[in-house]
Amino acid sequence: MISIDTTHPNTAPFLSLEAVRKTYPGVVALDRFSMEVRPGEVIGLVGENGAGKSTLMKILGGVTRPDSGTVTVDGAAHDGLIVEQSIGSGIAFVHQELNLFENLDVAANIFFGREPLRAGPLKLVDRAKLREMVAPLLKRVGANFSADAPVASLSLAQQQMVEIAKALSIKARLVILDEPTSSLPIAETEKLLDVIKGLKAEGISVIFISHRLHEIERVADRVVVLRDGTLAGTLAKHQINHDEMVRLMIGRMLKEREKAGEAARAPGSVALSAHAIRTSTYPDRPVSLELRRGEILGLAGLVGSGRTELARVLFGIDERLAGNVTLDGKPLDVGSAADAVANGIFLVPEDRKLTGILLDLSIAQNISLPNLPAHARRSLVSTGAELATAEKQKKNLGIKAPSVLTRTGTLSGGNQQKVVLAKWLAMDPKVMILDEPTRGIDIGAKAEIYGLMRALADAGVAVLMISSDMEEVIGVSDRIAVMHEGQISGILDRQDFSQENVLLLAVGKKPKLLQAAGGVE
Amino acid sequence: MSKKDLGLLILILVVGAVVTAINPRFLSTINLANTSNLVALFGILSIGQAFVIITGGIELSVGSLIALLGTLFIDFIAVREVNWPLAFVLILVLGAIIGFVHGWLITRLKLQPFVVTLCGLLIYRGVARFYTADGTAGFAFGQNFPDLEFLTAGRSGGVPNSFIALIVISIVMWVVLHRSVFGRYLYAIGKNEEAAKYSGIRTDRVVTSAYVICGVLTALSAIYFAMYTRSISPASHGQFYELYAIAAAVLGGFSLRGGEGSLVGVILGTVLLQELQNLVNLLGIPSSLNFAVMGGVILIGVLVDQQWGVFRARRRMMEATRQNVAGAPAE
Amino acid sequence: MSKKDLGLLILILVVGAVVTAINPRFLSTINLANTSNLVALFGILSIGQAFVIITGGIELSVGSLIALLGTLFIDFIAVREVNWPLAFVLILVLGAIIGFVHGWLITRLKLQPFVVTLCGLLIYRGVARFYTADGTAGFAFGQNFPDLEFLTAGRSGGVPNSFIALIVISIVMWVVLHRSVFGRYLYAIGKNEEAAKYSGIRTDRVVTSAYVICGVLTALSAIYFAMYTRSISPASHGQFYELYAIAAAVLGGFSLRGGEGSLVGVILGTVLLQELQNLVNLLGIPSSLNFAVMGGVILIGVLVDQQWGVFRARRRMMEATRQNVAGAPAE
Amino acid sequence: RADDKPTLAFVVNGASDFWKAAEAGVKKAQGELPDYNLELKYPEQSSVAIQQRLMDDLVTAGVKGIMVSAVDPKTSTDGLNKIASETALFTTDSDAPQTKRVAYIGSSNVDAGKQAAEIAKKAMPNGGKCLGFVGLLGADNAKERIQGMKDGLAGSKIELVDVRGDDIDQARAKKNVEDALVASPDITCMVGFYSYNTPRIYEALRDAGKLGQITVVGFDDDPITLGGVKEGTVAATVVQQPFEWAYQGMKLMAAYLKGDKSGIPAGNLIIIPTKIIGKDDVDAYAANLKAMAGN
Ligand SMILES: Nc1ncnc2c1ncn2[C@@H]1O[C@H](COP(=O)(O)OP(=O)(O)OP(=O)(O)O)[C@@H](O)[C@H]1O
Ligand SMILES: Nc1ncnc2c1ncn2[C@@H]1O[C@H](COP(=O)(O)OP(=O)(O)OP(=O)(O)O)[C@@H](O)[C@H]1O
Ligand SMILES: [Mg+2]
Ligand SMILES: [Mg+2]
Repeated sequence: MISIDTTHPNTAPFLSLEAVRKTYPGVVALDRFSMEVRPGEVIGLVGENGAGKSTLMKILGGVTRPDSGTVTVDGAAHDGLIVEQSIGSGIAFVHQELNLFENLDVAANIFFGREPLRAGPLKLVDRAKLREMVAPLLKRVGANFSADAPVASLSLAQQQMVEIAKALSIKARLVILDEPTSSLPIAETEKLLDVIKGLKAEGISVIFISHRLHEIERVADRVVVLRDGTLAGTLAKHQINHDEMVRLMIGRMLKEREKAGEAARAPGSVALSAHAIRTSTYPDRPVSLELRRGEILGLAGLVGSGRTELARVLFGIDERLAGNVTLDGKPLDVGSAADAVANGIFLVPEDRKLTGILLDLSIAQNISLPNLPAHARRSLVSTGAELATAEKQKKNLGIKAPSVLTRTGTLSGGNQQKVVLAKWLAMDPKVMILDEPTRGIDIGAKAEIYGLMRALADAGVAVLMISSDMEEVIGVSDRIAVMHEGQISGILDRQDFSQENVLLLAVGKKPKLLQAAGGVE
Repeated sequence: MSKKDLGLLILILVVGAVVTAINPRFLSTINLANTSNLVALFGILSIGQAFVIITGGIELSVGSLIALLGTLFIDFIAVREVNWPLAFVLILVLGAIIGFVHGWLITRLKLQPFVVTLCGLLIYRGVARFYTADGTAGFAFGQNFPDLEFLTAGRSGGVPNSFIALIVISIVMWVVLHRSVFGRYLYAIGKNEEAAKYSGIRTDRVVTSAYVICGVLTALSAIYFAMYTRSISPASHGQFYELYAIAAAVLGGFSLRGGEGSLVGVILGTVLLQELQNLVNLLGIPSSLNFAVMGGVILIGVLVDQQWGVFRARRRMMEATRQNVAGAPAE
Repeated sequence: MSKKDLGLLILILVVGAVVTAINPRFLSTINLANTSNLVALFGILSIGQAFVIITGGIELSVGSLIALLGTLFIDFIAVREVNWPLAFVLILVLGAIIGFVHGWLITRLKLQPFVVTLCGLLIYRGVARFYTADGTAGFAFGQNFPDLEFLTAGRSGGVPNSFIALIVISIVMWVVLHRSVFGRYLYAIGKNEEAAKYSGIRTDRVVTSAYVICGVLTALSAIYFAMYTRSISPASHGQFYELYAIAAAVLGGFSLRGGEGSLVGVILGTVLLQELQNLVNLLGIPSSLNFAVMGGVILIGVLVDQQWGVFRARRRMMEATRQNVAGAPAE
Repeated sequence: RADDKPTLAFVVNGASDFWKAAEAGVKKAQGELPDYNLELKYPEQSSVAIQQRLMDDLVTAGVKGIMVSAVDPKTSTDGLNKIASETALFTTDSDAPQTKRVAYIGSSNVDAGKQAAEIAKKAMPNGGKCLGFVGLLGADNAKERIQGMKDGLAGSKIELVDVRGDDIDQARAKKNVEDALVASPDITCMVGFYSYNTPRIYEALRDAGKLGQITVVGFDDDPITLGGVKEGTVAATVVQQPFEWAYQGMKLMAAYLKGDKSGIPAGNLIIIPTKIIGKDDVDAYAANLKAMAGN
């Protein structure tokens, strides 16, 4: 175990954890864990899915209490914190799962619980002052929406910006960011990294959780690695590098991910073709797209460019206003998700907590749900068949859980995502649409999911992968379509793949192509 | 049978034992038959309600529906002299149609179940009262329908035929709710409708079906109630029966948030409620306290159930902690 | 005033114009005074209900509470000869305590609001009936309380004092709901209670306060109702008033899922409901249809509101589509 | 409405078949009073507030006279006085003597209770134990009937041991009878105080095979009650005459409004006595009912 610390050797720690232990029924989420946070220090916290990162942060946020161990803040030792204590000692917390109030506006959300008051006993909100206080915060996170916008009208990424602005608004001494970038595309991520550097300069400590290790490499002063709830090691600034983090996380070296540039496969026939589709978010922008068998088509774009909307229309959740869709050359009318599923078009949605899985059902019940008639005889469910399917998928995908009867809600984010994938893989996909499939997923699982997508493509499935992770889009796709304000601004073939090209298309500019006959419409 | 249901059963038996100790006639065959008849009538109603509650919905109009459909049934066979099996089927179909309309308004037009069925509560009773011009629908003296009366109010070997019907319906509905694909869909939708939709379930159809089932069972119980009272004043007939049905479901472990509850639970809930009503009469408690006793027992039942759950969870956690502390060095 | 409220106001005015055209007495001062008095009584009740609904809860016991607290109030001042201001305060305190107990059961013991208040509905009326031994609480002949009567049933310059009270209460509650931190927390909790808790809000306290507010306002309206009828048969007094209050809130744009609705809306909802009742009587529509008319209008109102939203969204979309199809070549 | 004929309203205390006969009486009076609009109004619920509101609205709509069966006459003095100050107010069914009402026309519930006692005494000369059934125990008419019966039974060997309420839920009304048969097997007589209670007693007894073994005393004229009387399984029933209340009342009101006060007696009380309908009277009574309805 390495634990040399060179950053702030002389300052007293703001916060320290001693031998913290937290169990859930059947799971030891944290065990004998200790760490310290010094003023002005940026700590990168990494670990596989379910390693205990969020649990640790929840303890600091006062949301859960540890079973044993001590939390010392400013020299005062506690058995555990409550939310008020945590906030009172200057700990600001951006949760992994968003916690905003859709029915309130952005400003109200940012200063929720800390509203500026007008004089008088009635505790009236000083709305002018509130607006004044919010403006600089929104600017700092680079928001492209106004302070009066209802949160319900914002996209997931925009909501994440609101969460970050909220954390900044607290005169915090420690800001905890639990996967703040999981649905942020590259430009916004850059801004966030700048924000972190700014905080550090002001002497504010940051704990930054991310599965995008290169982000950690760029900002962290120290990296703390969790493995199965215990401290796997600490890396000082000069020791931080990708491979080392991976080694500590999973206990071995990971094989280099398949890089682009291998021999391009012969493209298959067109599986799904969308012609001049209009969606309700961008009714004025028709979208046309062809998806071939055996390919992974990456779909990139900036926040709110309309990718999720397109996926929802193809999957029959949202209404198609115009245009037509064909599957294997035959016209297809998808009026509901059930129609899509019946035709072998599956979607892994971006918000797994709300739409991907049923948190209250077991893993097995989630997996069999879309294909229940196949697990039934004369309309009566056969539990045996259900368990068999689930066991198989659990093994295939390496879902980490005590059993397939475990409630899905108790799984870590990454394992929940695997359950979503499992339910579709157990069926027979023709077209697989994945919306941010690796959002919040650890590096080992990510590699597995890439492998799964590749295997699907090799088996002749048409895969559409929506992703805001540039590395991922470039590393995994066979072709990349880029959306800009509701339209496909261009399609890149493998020889033209580059971050620059994707970005240019994403902001509506022409890419630099090797061959003149590029995919620009 | 789940632990929850077992607890309820024990409560029913304990109350029964206490009442028997005070008034042994509680266990007389005639009292058991009378009470089981009402258990059947309210049970059929409550099963219907349970199907709706499990989807996270609610059906407030059942009391009014019992007034409307009962009035129509008696009017059909007593006044208009429709052949009774035909009238019987007509009423069930009407129940199904009304359930369908509720389901349609809720799933297609996205209205809230509480609102739709609250309007139903207001409208159906009004229609029934208008239909009879605020009078009473009833049989003339000596008007008899021996077959119908045997089926609805008759007894076979001392057991009310309505109770036999309840048992048959319960078994069928138990299979539907706990073993069938449809039942699983109901639970899934109750837990998270969006996610169920994303899994390719036609949630609109499933939810609508639940309201149709509720409508049909309500119509059936409306006929039973009509044949029990043999006379209906639409202004008061069936008033508050939706509360009985909901209370039975809640006592039986259903959550009004949806996705929880068992068929055995709702039957036991109904039994307990009828036992309480019976007890008030048998022990000579003032009738004014009837509802108060019911409310008190529901509250206590729900409270004990809830606190018991908390206690168990806490104990389990303690044990886990202890074990883990003990086992730690070995790791 | 939001668009929703404006729509409701227009509906109220249109209905009023139609009724006036048929029977001009609708606008007579005496009719306006009578109706505004009832608007006040039900309005106070509905505002209380609205505070609970906004947190995602529901308060079903208000009708029974009106019976219980009204009975006690009359009993205190008419029989036990308690000085009336003291009795007035006592009743409000009792309302607050009951609201507090509901809030406590809901937030601390984690019972569902529907269940807790359903039990309240059953229990309070039973207690009131037991208290009067199923009789009536009323004033003796000639028993008068000039000050109290002036405040509750009197008029100032033709305007019922109860209506003036409603206006004052509305203004205060509007500020509380729409301008204070507490109001903001109510909305937030209604939408996402967990998140509010994570933000360090003592959600339990806020929710409990909402029930206390509801309890106090219900107690106040119980006194008004008692002074309006001057006699209370606990078996029927205030029956179904919870439905009036909920209906007013729903008509006024409240969602039973919580987190939505405005104070102006609930007042307008109350006005519309009372206008409908008034209309049924003034136009000689059979009273049996009274509830049916109410149910029909609520259903239509909610439907139109919902469909109007869908229609507008679609039209906006269509327009955008048309414009761009026309403008496409220019791109 | 267009025609300017003055309107007279008969406001009942709740929806019930009992008032169907009054409707017929109003109809008959209408035939004889072409200069008036006569209406019979049901409040949508049997509650003071709703009835008060209905009357307020009727006054607003310009009604010239109201005859009301008040839900709670004893304590509604102020409300009724308010109506009386704006229009001619008559009471029926149950009186409100302290109010400024013009007159009361109706029967005496206490006397009706006493007649029920007569029936019981005649049917059970050797005494017995009676159990009563009623909708709302707290309602005035129920209390008066029960009191009248108790007064009438005083000194005899018959006792009214208990009265069970059902809140006008007919399923509960029937179950109450069934439960009573279980709980008190020594009961020899049952009294149905509300119009629907007697038929429920009749049916519960029939289901239990006890028709004829238990003396049934009825009130009002539900078809099942009359059938039982005819059959001999119901001892007799006490009937009021809402038809006469309505018919005579409306004519009286019309005369009063024209300035003819001769119909109002000195005590302002017009009592139309209740009648006992036994086995021998039932056919004539039923024929009369039918004839009235045909009006
Ligand atoms: N409420 C809960 N009930 C039961 N088990 C839980 C609960 N919350 C977390 N766990 C378990 O605790 C362990 C740690 O979970 P945690 O959410 O801290 O992981 P994580 O490191 O944040 O993972 P990810 O990267 O996927 O977010 C997991 O095994 C998880 O299943
Ligand atoms: N629920 C909603 N209501 C209103 N507007 C929405 C909603 N969800 C998304 N939008 C808006 O629709 C547009 C397209 O959003 P969509 O989620 O389809 O984009 P995306 O390309 O998938 O981006 P993201 O990276 O946010 O997922 C955005 O402008 C967003 O603000
Ligand atoms: Mg996590
Ligand atoms: Mg998206």
